[in-house]
Amino acid sequence: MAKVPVQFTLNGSEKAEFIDSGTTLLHALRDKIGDTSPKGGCHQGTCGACSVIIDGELRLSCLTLAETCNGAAITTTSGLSEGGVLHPLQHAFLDTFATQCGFCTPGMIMAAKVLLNHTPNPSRDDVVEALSGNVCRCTGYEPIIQAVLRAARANSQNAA
Amino acid sequence: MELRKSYFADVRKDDLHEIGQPRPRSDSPGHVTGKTAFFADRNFPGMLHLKMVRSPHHHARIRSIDTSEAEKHPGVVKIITAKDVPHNVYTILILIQIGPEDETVLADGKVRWKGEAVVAVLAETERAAQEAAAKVKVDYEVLPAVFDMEEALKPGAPLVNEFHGQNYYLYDSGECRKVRFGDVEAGFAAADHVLEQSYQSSPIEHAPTETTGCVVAPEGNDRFTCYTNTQAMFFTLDNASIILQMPGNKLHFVGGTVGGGFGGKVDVIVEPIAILGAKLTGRPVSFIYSREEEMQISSPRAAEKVVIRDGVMKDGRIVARKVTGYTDAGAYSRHSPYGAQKGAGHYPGPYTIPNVWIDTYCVYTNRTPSSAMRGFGVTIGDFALEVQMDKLARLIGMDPLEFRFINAYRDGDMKAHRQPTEGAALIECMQEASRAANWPVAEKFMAMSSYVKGA
Amino acid sequence: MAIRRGRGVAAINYPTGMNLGGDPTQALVHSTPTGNFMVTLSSVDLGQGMKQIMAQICAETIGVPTDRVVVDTADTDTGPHCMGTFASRGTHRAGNAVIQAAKEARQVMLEVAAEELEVNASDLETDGQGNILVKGAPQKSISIFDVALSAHFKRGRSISGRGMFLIPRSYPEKETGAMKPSTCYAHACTVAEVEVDDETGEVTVLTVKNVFEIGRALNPKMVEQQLVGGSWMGISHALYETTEPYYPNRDHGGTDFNQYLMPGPGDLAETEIIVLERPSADGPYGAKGPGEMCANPQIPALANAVFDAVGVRIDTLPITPERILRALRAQAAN
Amino acid sequence: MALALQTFATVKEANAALKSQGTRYLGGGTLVVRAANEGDVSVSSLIRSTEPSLSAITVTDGKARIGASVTMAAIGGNPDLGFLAKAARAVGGPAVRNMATVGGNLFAPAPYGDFAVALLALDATVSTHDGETPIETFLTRRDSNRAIVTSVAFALPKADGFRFLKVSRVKPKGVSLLSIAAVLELAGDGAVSSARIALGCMADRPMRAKAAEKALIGQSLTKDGIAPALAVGNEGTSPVTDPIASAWYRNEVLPVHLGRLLLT
Repeated sequence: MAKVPVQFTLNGSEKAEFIDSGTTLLHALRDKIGDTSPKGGCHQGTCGACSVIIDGELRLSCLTLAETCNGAAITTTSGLSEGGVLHPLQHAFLDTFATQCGFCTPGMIMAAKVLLNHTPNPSRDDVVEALSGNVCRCTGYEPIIQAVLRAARANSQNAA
Repeated sequence: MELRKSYFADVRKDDLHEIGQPRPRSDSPGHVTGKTAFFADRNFPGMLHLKMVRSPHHHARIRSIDTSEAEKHPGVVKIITAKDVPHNVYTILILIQIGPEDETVLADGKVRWKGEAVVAVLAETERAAQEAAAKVKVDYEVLPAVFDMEEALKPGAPLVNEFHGQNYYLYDSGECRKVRFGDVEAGFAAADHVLEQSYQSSPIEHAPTETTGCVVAPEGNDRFTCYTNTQAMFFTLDNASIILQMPGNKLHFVGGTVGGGFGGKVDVIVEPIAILGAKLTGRPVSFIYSREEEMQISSPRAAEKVVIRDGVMKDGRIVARKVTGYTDAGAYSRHSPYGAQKGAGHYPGPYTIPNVWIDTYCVYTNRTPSSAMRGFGVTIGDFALEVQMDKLARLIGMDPLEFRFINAYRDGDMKAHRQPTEGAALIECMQEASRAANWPVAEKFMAMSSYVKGA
Repeated sequence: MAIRRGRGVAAINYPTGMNLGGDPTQALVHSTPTGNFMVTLSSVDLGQGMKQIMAQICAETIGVPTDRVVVDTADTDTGPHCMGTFASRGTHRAGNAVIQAAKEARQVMLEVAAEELEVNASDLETDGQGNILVKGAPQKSISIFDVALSAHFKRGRSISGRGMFLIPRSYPEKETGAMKPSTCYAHACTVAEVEVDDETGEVTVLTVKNVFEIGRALNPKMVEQQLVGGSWMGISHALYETTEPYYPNRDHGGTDFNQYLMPGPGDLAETEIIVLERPSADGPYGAKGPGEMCANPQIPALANAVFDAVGVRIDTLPITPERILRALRAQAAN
Repeated sequence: MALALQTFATVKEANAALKSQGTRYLGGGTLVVRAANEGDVSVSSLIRSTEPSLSAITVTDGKARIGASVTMAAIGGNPDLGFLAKAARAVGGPAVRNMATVGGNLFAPAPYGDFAVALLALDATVSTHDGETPIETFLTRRDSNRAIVTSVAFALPKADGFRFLKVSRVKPKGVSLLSIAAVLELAGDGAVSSARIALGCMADRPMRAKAAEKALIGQSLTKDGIAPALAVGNEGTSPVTDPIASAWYRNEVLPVHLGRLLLT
């Protein structure tokens, strides 16, 4: 099978791989590069567990072909904490007990991260909209919504 | 959430160090950093991907299976059919002596539901396995199917499962699990009103965000490690051991970190065939349900039909309750015979009723086998019971909440299945709900207690 | 168009355990050389928090802070048998097994401490902070760190314990159905308030007020997780979910999260949770299983609320706008 | 055949490649990559073009042209297309909107394709290499279409002339139970002088509610004025039955939702 090269930055570090053409970014990240933080919950684009940030935009890595990401800057949940220090969003998820099984969590955090990048002081409706492509089956969503609002408050307090 | 410590304070110790404390969860940091290792996060060099060829028919005889084209497909390593499975007919609850074995691991001669596993294809890539699966030719003779429980129970209905010989599970008590308490007919005769109503549910999927699956790796010493999201490690290991006719000491199961279960990951479906694949090829094997498989192939919560006949007095006392419950097991038993009889033990609900008659049936139809789910054997019964309670209250012109107080069980009350009530707290829950929802009830009900002196 | 409001109530109980199959779970507990404790199980954490709860139970029983306990589950090479995580049995059954194992380990720990302190083991108590004290003379103490070192390197004792909790199988009596299907029962009462659009049959759940009696909230925040998520699932079951929308017709089953319907983050009812605790006689620190029953009472409460709002009974789940609209049409025709 | 992606700088080259068997055009991936993931092995080669015009939005002289690769997010954020934001944001969650394209939406089967409903009400034209086709015609023939859609174009509606409603079971982002888009022009006396109404999920692809459109002409947007339109709102519909709703239910509630949209 013909291999094609892909090269992008993942959480700030350069990655270059030869992959099968047609490989999804989700598979490339998980199976080739070893970043298993994006989860494969449906491979249909209906659950959001595979969400990653590509050049600042939230994307579904299960529906994105890796070779279309050449030159892109990709962020995943595994790259969010720096130097072992949790990102405020990660802290907020802990504080509000927003994780149960944890399978949807990385995707939720990605969706929330993009929201806060663009809308540092979101309303509840903004948060609901931002999370609307991500499915959680355990929590009933409320603790996750609270986590994002809490992280936003923490950010604005830090900024002030 | 609020803890109402005023209730039951006399029987509770609130001075513990760790119990009752809102400690942070030790697993959450792994979740928020994406570091938690779920089974599918394990990747092995040379891992094969298993895809299942499934029945397109609800009920059909298999005339022939031709895998020759699929075997030649590039990337295909192994194709498994029924003849390759050492003990192909099994049932999960055989471990607790609930038989008969009634389900094929891979269909042998017949399929009994649309989506039933027929042929397993193992290939180097998912894509190659999908392509080869499309080349497996199965010649079916389509048979009449039955989907409606009432139809299935009628004489002359298509027989769903030959291992049972009839379209219901045969308990030691006969065609249903029975509970008999008091004289229900006398109760109806004495009642001021009799109300019979029928309730129905549809199958419900657990829909965990992580689909059912496993990754199996040969250890190189004739043992196989199975990374799985089963909800029951030894249940799965021991059943796999039976199906594969492989000593249990050859199997090593690693799990315990599951992306949601809700009862949906107790069916021992993916592990045996994946281990067999690893054994036959000597290579790691991954078998992970697609989302479509999770939604339509994995067992749902059974559809149930519940018929309730109640005798009630004008003063609010329920004097007789007869419940007939039907659990739609689909084509195979899985856990359904257990769920149906668990239902028999749950009726007539948290109420003290002197005359009770319960029959619960486990019925076979040509649909996806159902199994356990959160509230197994109880959830749909509670729906039926509590809507019935509302109807009864309105029938006699009584407040629905007060009506429940009148009938609520208390410590020491004998239940229909002949266990005395212990640790009751229904009354206190209703009292608190009355306050929280601003739904006032008479003072005498607010003064009630589940405690009964001497009970 | 009219938006009509209604409310409904439901009260339920829920059994813990699968007694009708026989219900065993085992646990092993041992200390490390420096006085941390390892709980070994084969029980499965589905996300409900089994690992954390077992750590708290072990810690309470031994008398150390929870962060000194590590739970190793579920590996069949190391973990002793557990039936599995279902039937609301995880906390109850495994918790009891952990208590038994932890008590045995604690006893050895106290015996070693007694030898070090030259007192009787029965005169010792733990302070929950990692120390063992002489009752009534707390200045005389030894850390569990030092006790474990002593046990391992000086006294040759294994601070460990075995736990087994078995509910023997109950066989239902054939004719009467006499049986013991479970051990203890959790309880709940829910009042739900809805709005129903009588032109479309659409239901909006305004509030659910849930009162749950769960024996003992071992970790209140984790109990809240279960109860809030369960309440959401109950609403979901009542109004949205099925794999066969036209049951018993087998067609049109959803195959993805778009077509398998569940309430989204914009559909959340205002949810109130109140917890009562009547400790169960046989539960670990009085706990009952809260994880399953919490999703049950919302279903009939909502069905009753819909009736209260628009006067039609939907006795078939899920209570879809279509079923409501059909019933409203039939009501209007009569 | 394994799946492979071929990228071409021009639409012309991509169109040539699409002539081969087993090929399909890759837009945002929400349809074709999903199909491949789900085991559709009929497609072995995905074709795409990176021609810049495919990603362009131009709004001039009261006319808009949107490249086929423009995403729902790009439309939702474009100030010149503010009236369309609601329709663009009706598609999927944020991640899907960053991927789903205008071109792809034209091919999305019910219950998807909400944006195409809006385009149908706008009476858009669909461009391919061999010219422009009215969207209504294009949708009818979309199953046999092999040419890459390059853009859609439409005249901007008058201020407040565009209305859009998506009805969904799940909020805020469920798939459609039905969707309705309307472009209305009112005369000075408030009477409707022109109306185009498009429906989603009322057939296997977006359709016009022509009887309702006709019945609206000359009427005011009042309860009584729209009654004749609502009475014929279902003419020609053959709604899908799916897990969201049955055809019966969709037909029953279409007039209700159409009425609500018209009276807003």
